[in-house]
Amino acid sequence: MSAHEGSREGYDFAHPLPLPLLFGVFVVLTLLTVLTVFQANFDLGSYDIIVVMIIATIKAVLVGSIFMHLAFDKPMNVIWFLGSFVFVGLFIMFTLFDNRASQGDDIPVTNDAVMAAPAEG
Amino acid sequence: MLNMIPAAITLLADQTESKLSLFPKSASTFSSDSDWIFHFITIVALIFFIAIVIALFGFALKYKKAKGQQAESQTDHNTTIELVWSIGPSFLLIVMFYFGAQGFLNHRTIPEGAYDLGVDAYKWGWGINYGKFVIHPELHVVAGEPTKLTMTSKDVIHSLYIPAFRVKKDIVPGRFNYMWFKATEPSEKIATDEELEQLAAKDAETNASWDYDARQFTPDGYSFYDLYCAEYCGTNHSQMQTVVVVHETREDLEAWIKKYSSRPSTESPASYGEKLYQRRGCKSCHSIDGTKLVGPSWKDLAGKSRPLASGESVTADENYLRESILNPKAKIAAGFQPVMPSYKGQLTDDDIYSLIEYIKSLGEAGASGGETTAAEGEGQPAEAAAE
Amino acid sequence: MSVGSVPAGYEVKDPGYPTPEENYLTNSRGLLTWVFTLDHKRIGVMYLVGVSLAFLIAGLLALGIRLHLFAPDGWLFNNEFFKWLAPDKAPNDIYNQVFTLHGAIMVFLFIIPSIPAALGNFLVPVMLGAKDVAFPRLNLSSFFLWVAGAVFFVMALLASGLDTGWTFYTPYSTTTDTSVILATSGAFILGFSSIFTGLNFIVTINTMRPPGMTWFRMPLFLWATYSTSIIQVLATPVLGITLLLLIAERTMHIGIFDPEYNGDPVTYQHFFWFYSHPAVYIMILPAFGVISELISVHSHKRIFGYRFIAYSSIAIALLGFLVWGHHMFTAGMGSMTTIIFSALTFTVSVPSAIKVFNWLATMYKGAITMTTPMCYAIAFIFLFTIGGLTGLHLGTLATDMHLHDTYFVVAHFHYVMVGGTLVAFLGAVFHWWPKMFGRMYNELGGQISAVIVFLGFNLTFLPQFVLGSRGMPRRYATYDPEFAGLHAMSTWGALLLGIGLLVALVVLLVSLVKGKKAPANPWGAATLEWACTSPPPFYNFERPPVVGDPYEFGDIQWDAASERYVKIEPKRETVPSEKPAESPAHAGE
Amino acid sequence: MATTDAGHSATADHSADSHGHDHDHPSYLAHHFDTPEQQFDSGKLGMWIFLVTEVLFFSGMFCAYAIYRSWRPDVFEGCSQFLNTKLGAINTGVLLFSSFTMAWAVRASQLEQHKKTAALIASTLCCAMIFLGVKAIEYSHKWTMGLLPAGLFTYDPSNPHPVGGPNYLAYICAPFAVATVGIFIWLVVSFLRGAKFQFECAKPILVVFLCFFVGVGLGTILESGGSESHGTEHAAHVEGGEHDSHAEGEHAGEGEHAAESHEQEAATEETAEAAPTEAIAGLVAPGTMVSSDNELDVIKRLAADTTNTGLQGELAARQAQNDMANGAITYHVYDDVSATVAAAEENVMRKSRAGVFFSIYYCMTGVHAIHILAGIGVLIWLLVRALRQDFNKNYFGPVDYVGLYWHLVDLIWIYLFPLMYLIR
Repeated sequence: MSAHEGSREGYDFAHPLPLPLLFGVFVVLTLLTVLTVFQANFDLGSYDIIVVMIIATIKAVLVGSIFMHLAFDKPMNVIWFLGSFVFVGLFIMFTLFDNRASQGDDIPVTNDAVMAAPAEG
Repeated sequence: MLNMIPAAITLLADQTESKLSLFPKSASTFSSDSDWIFHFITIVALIFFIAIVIALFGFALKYKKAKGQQAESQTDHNTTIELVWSIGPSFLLIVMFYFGAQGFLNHRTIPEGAYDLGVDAYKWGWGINYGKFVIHPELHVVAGEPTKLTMTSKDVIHSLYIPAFRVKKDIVPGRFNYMWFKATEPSEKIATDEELEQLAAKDAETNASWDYDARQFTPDGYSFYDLYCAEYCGTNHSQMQTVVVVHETREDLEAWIKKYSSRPSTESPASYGEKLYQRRGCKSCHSIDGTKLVGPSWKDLAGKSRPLASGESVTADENYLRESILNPKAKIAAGFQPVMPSYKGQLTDDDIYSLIEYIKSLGEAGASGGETTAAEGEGQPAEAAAE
Repeated sequence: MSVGSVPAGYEVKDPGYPTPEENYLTNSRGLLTWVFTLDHKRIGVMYLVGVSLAFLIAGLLALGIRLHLFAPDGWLFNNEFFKWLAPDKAPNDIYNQVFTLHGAIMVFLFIIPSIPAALGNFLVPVMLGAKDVAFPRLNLSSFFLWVAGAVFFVMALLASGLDTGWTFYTPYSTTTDTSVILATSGAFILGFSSIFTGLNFIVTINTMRPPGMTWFRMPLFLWATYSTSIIQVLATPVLGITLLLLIAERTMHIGIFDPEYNGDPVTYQHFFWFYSHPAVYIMILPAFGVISELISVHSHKRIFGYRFIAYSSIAIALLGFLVWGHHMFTAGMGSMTTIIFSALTFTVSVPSAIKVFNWLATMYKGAITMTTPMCYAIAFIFLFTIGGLTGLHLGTLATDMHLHDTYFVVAHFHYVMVGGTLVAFLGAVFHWWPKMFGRMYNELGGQISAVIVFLGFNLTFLPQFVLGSRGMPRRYATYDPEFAGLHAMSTWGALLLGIGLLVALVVLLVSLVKGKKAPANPWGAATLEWACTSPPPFYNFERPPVVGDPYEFGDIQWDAASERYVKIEPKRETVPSEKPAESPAHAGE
Repeated sequence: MATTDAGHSATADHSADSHGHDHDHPSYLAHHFDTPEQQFDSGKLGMWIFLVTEVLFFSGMFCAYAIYRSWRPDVFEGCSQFLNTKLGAINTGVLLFSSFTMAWAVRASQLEQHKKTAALIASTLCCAMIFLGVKAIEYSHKWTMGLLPAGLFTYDPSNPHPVGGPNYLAYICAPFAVATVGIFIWLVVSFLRGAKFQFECAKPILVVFLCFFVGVGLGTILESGGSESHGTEHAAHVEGGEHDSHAEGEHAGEGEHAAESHEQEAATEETAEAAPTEAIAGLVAPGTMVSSDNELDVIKRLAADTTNTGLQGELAARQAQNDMANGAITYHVYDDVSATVAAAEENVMRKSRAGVFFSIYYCMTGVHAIHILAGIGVLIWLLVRALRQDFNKNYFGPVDYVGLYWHLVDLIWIYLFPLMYLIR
């Protein structure tokens, strides 16, 4: 194999990441985990989910860009991976929008919240 | 300009009576809306279609060449013309969308004070709830008055579809589903009462159920509109049909309801009691074959000694049964929750008498016979209507 | 200039290498060399056989449906024979199972893999000028997953059938006692087969393009395949999880879809259609690609509006994800959601229209040869136009309230799926048949089949539009007598359609035995697959092919003497023709 | 996926390969690729697209989660209390660390540090096993309590720890124990036979499998410690984080019985104290909601809070009952679901409510655990290849692809953890 080393095209494309960078990311991730567990002790009301998701997303971005070296990757790979989240977003948003909307609409969802609007006999 | 379209198209939609029409009779306020939009889209589509087909076959004939000849032109694009045919038709789409959405919002906006009916869809039949515990498979409404249907399903998804009204709505179990319409064309009474009696007698002889399709009028002699289940629901999905009768006035309708809320003098109390059992929802909590549902089974109930939740026991005689119907919480059978609503004021004395007679008949040897009839009535709503 | 002569100043370009004696069909023998082959062409041929069998079964089921609906109270399944065959089943039950299996097999086993997997596998690498797909083993495994999925469907059929409709709507599917779990497992596995195929093509097209094959030099079929693959990898996983949750619902009652445990059936519909609407584009987009090729090649004219067609494929793939709600307009979605979905539905019709206009413009001033594939392509444009335009009635909310779940919908999607995809599939098979098997079929026979299919199809499904608008609900085993005439007409049409398909099959099979040997380029096409011999050699190209414009017909000339199309090039004195400058020297010469 | 890029390209016919190309093709380069870079790029894009399908696969469950949480926030909040935050947090840390070692392994393989690559892959595997071990504790604990998907839900707050049920933990551990013993035998046999490479493989794999039991042990310790603190201090959530950590130290050795008492306590607790407790009690205590007027008032008061859709449902059901009694149209909605009064009182336990949370919990974490298992399988294959020194700077694709997969599994957990465990 070593016979083929050298500067030929199509060889030597490895891009090792520096170890301190990897370790640094790991430390930050751990700290963020501690943070997210810690903040759960405070009742932030409806902001809670937002805070939690922001922390999770920061962690995800770190894992994605450094551990998965997306930050140094070919644009096509990045487009595909990030594109998938666009479609996940569409999927969840539309479905959730419908399910929330239909509650206020003419179809109360009766799974639990029974709105047995009785008619007059 | 947009507002002129409906008027222009409605002219076309006027021929709906003819045999060659694309649509069933137009019988609700939605029908005309839906039909002119349909015709509008069809006309637009036809214009495009005819142009495309002329081009398609025209080119195929005109530029047909023997093998080996070169094409006259190798033009590979013309951005202007491509943009024109990409963007141009979009305006027509916007018009279609606009009127479609407008029509749809009418479907969804239920007017205040609409006449309220309950619809219970089950495999495979319909129970239309007219209040006062009158439940009948046929849907009877009043012309010119908005009617609101509150629909539920016991088992799987059904869909209530009245082609003549151009309305359709799925009935999803676990949800209340609403629909409304305003019927415009009242049904006609096309059979006299004597004819109906003869037919009913004939059916009783042959043990046949009322054949709506062949007779084209209901057991009450009205012409009708079809009502289908449009969402696949199993074996007898295609038989899950009933009819819509449009009465001219509210009084007509109430008279019809009243007719079905008391026992005809010719009928035995026990058999009428069975109908009440079917129609008034007793069967959703009380079985007649001994199965334990929400409430105690009626099989072998009458005359037996019953343990109560309080630890005492009572003989299920007529008095106990009557009390349990009118004041269900007075004596609770052991092992059951006090959940039954009172039927005080909802059943006439005769109704109660009929029900008790029916319960008694279930205690005797004839119980199995009662079961069979009940099963039939469940499977074939048409039959129940015929009775 | 007379037909069939080489113009002055040009000479026939020598292909540059001798015809290999072996091709992919003959280079190794024995069943096992097929079963374990990694050659994309053989896998494509195996897929072709597989999907054809699936189509045969599902087609017979369709005939069963039509024959049962011959009379208002049902006809075929009322026969004593079926009482003997399935004594415990009512005719209605048999009908329900038959239409369910017809739908499920057609969708999952035939239409979705037909053009992408069968023809795509054969064509994508060759058209691209690559030796193989990027992951040959994954490719083979996706074929075997297809087989496994098919086996599951057969098991479901043999166990206790399936009567849920191909959509598996809850709570019907969670309560029925038929083999829902077997069938959904089958569909789950087929989903993976589809994902792997799509993944393979995306990577192949991205990384395996030879030098010179830029994105905009790719034949439009590859653009269509790429768009299809996008949908396959993005949408199919959602089907996977939906079916998995459905299986869990049936076995453990997880209460997500089943109202009995406080689940919501409408949520199931959202999940299901998030896949299944884009899946409709998995079915039709490859057909668009095929038609783009067919129209251009048989008109011998450069495709009109290449970029518009290419972009519209991608646009359809992406927009296709935004319109799934139009299957649920009457299901009880919120008003706002419904209206948004309706608006988005209209947007997706624009790119489809662009394609039709561009195909017509390609035919304009072309040199059209009315070959069998061209007949099918013209039939496609006719039928697909009807299918597309009637979609407008369904996308419009007010009319959809009336038309939803009626025969109008049935007719609409059959015009798109059968009139569109199946006709394009047949056209494609006739077009690439000489390349795949090296034999020419009887041209007249092929044309007759196209005409019969066209007539039979219209006779079957045009009446169904009227049935639908008159209010005939779909999936009815029996119907009111007023619909009888149109139903009978439709049944006769189905029989005619069946005959047409049979003729096509016979013509193709006969050609294998009696057909003339096919030249490398029987149609005078310019894409790369016609540059290698028919059938192609094992490695597709003996040397990296010279990538040219896929729609440049000017240098392809009919040579009357040898009765074949030849590639010509300007005479050059100095450069010897057997050593084109672009190709590296070849040791084998 | 990664297997497609393995060095040996088993083509049906190698003869075609033999003319002209051979000098160009190292053994690790498949025949249909021109350069290692093309092969690597293809594999990598393929892997990314596979990850895309994974993301969309999980999106279905996240969507279900979003829908049901938005419908029944109270149920989700209440049920979330049954999940042990500490176990979740530890597992998060374990996974993050494994991601780190995996990323490091990729670096090592690119630098051709063969020994280090193998060691790092092995430590990734150890973390995966610890994760599963902790998960086993979590699952078996909940199964014993009957906290199961809707259809199987049997949790009874008056008897949260029914005795005599199957020992689920043993069932989960059994296959791992069998595998561990098998590997140990393999180790011994290969040592005795002098099969050096096999011995080299068996050593780390045995360690990996033993790590599962480390995870089980860790889980057991944390479970008891966590519940103890939760039980005694359940209202004082503010101090939870700190307190938990030293409660763990203090009570590490204590048995599970301390934990058991807490559930009863919570169930019988008066509902006025702390919001989460209220939710649980309101949700699951059977006796509390039956028809006495006092209870009705409590429910009315609680239902005034719009987030309490469950209680509103309760109230609506009662309303329906009254209306029925007064002769309104009755709607025969599926009896077990809602509108009929029967459902309102018979099913206070509401498997259909709490059950859905646990359904989603099991679906999400279960499918995630299956991905971990699959990852373990692939990582073991990778470990063997790393020990065989298959990878070099032109052929490290498999390590990279498996790494990507592993990071994605981690990524999903990063979202799962707060969504499931940290609902307040």
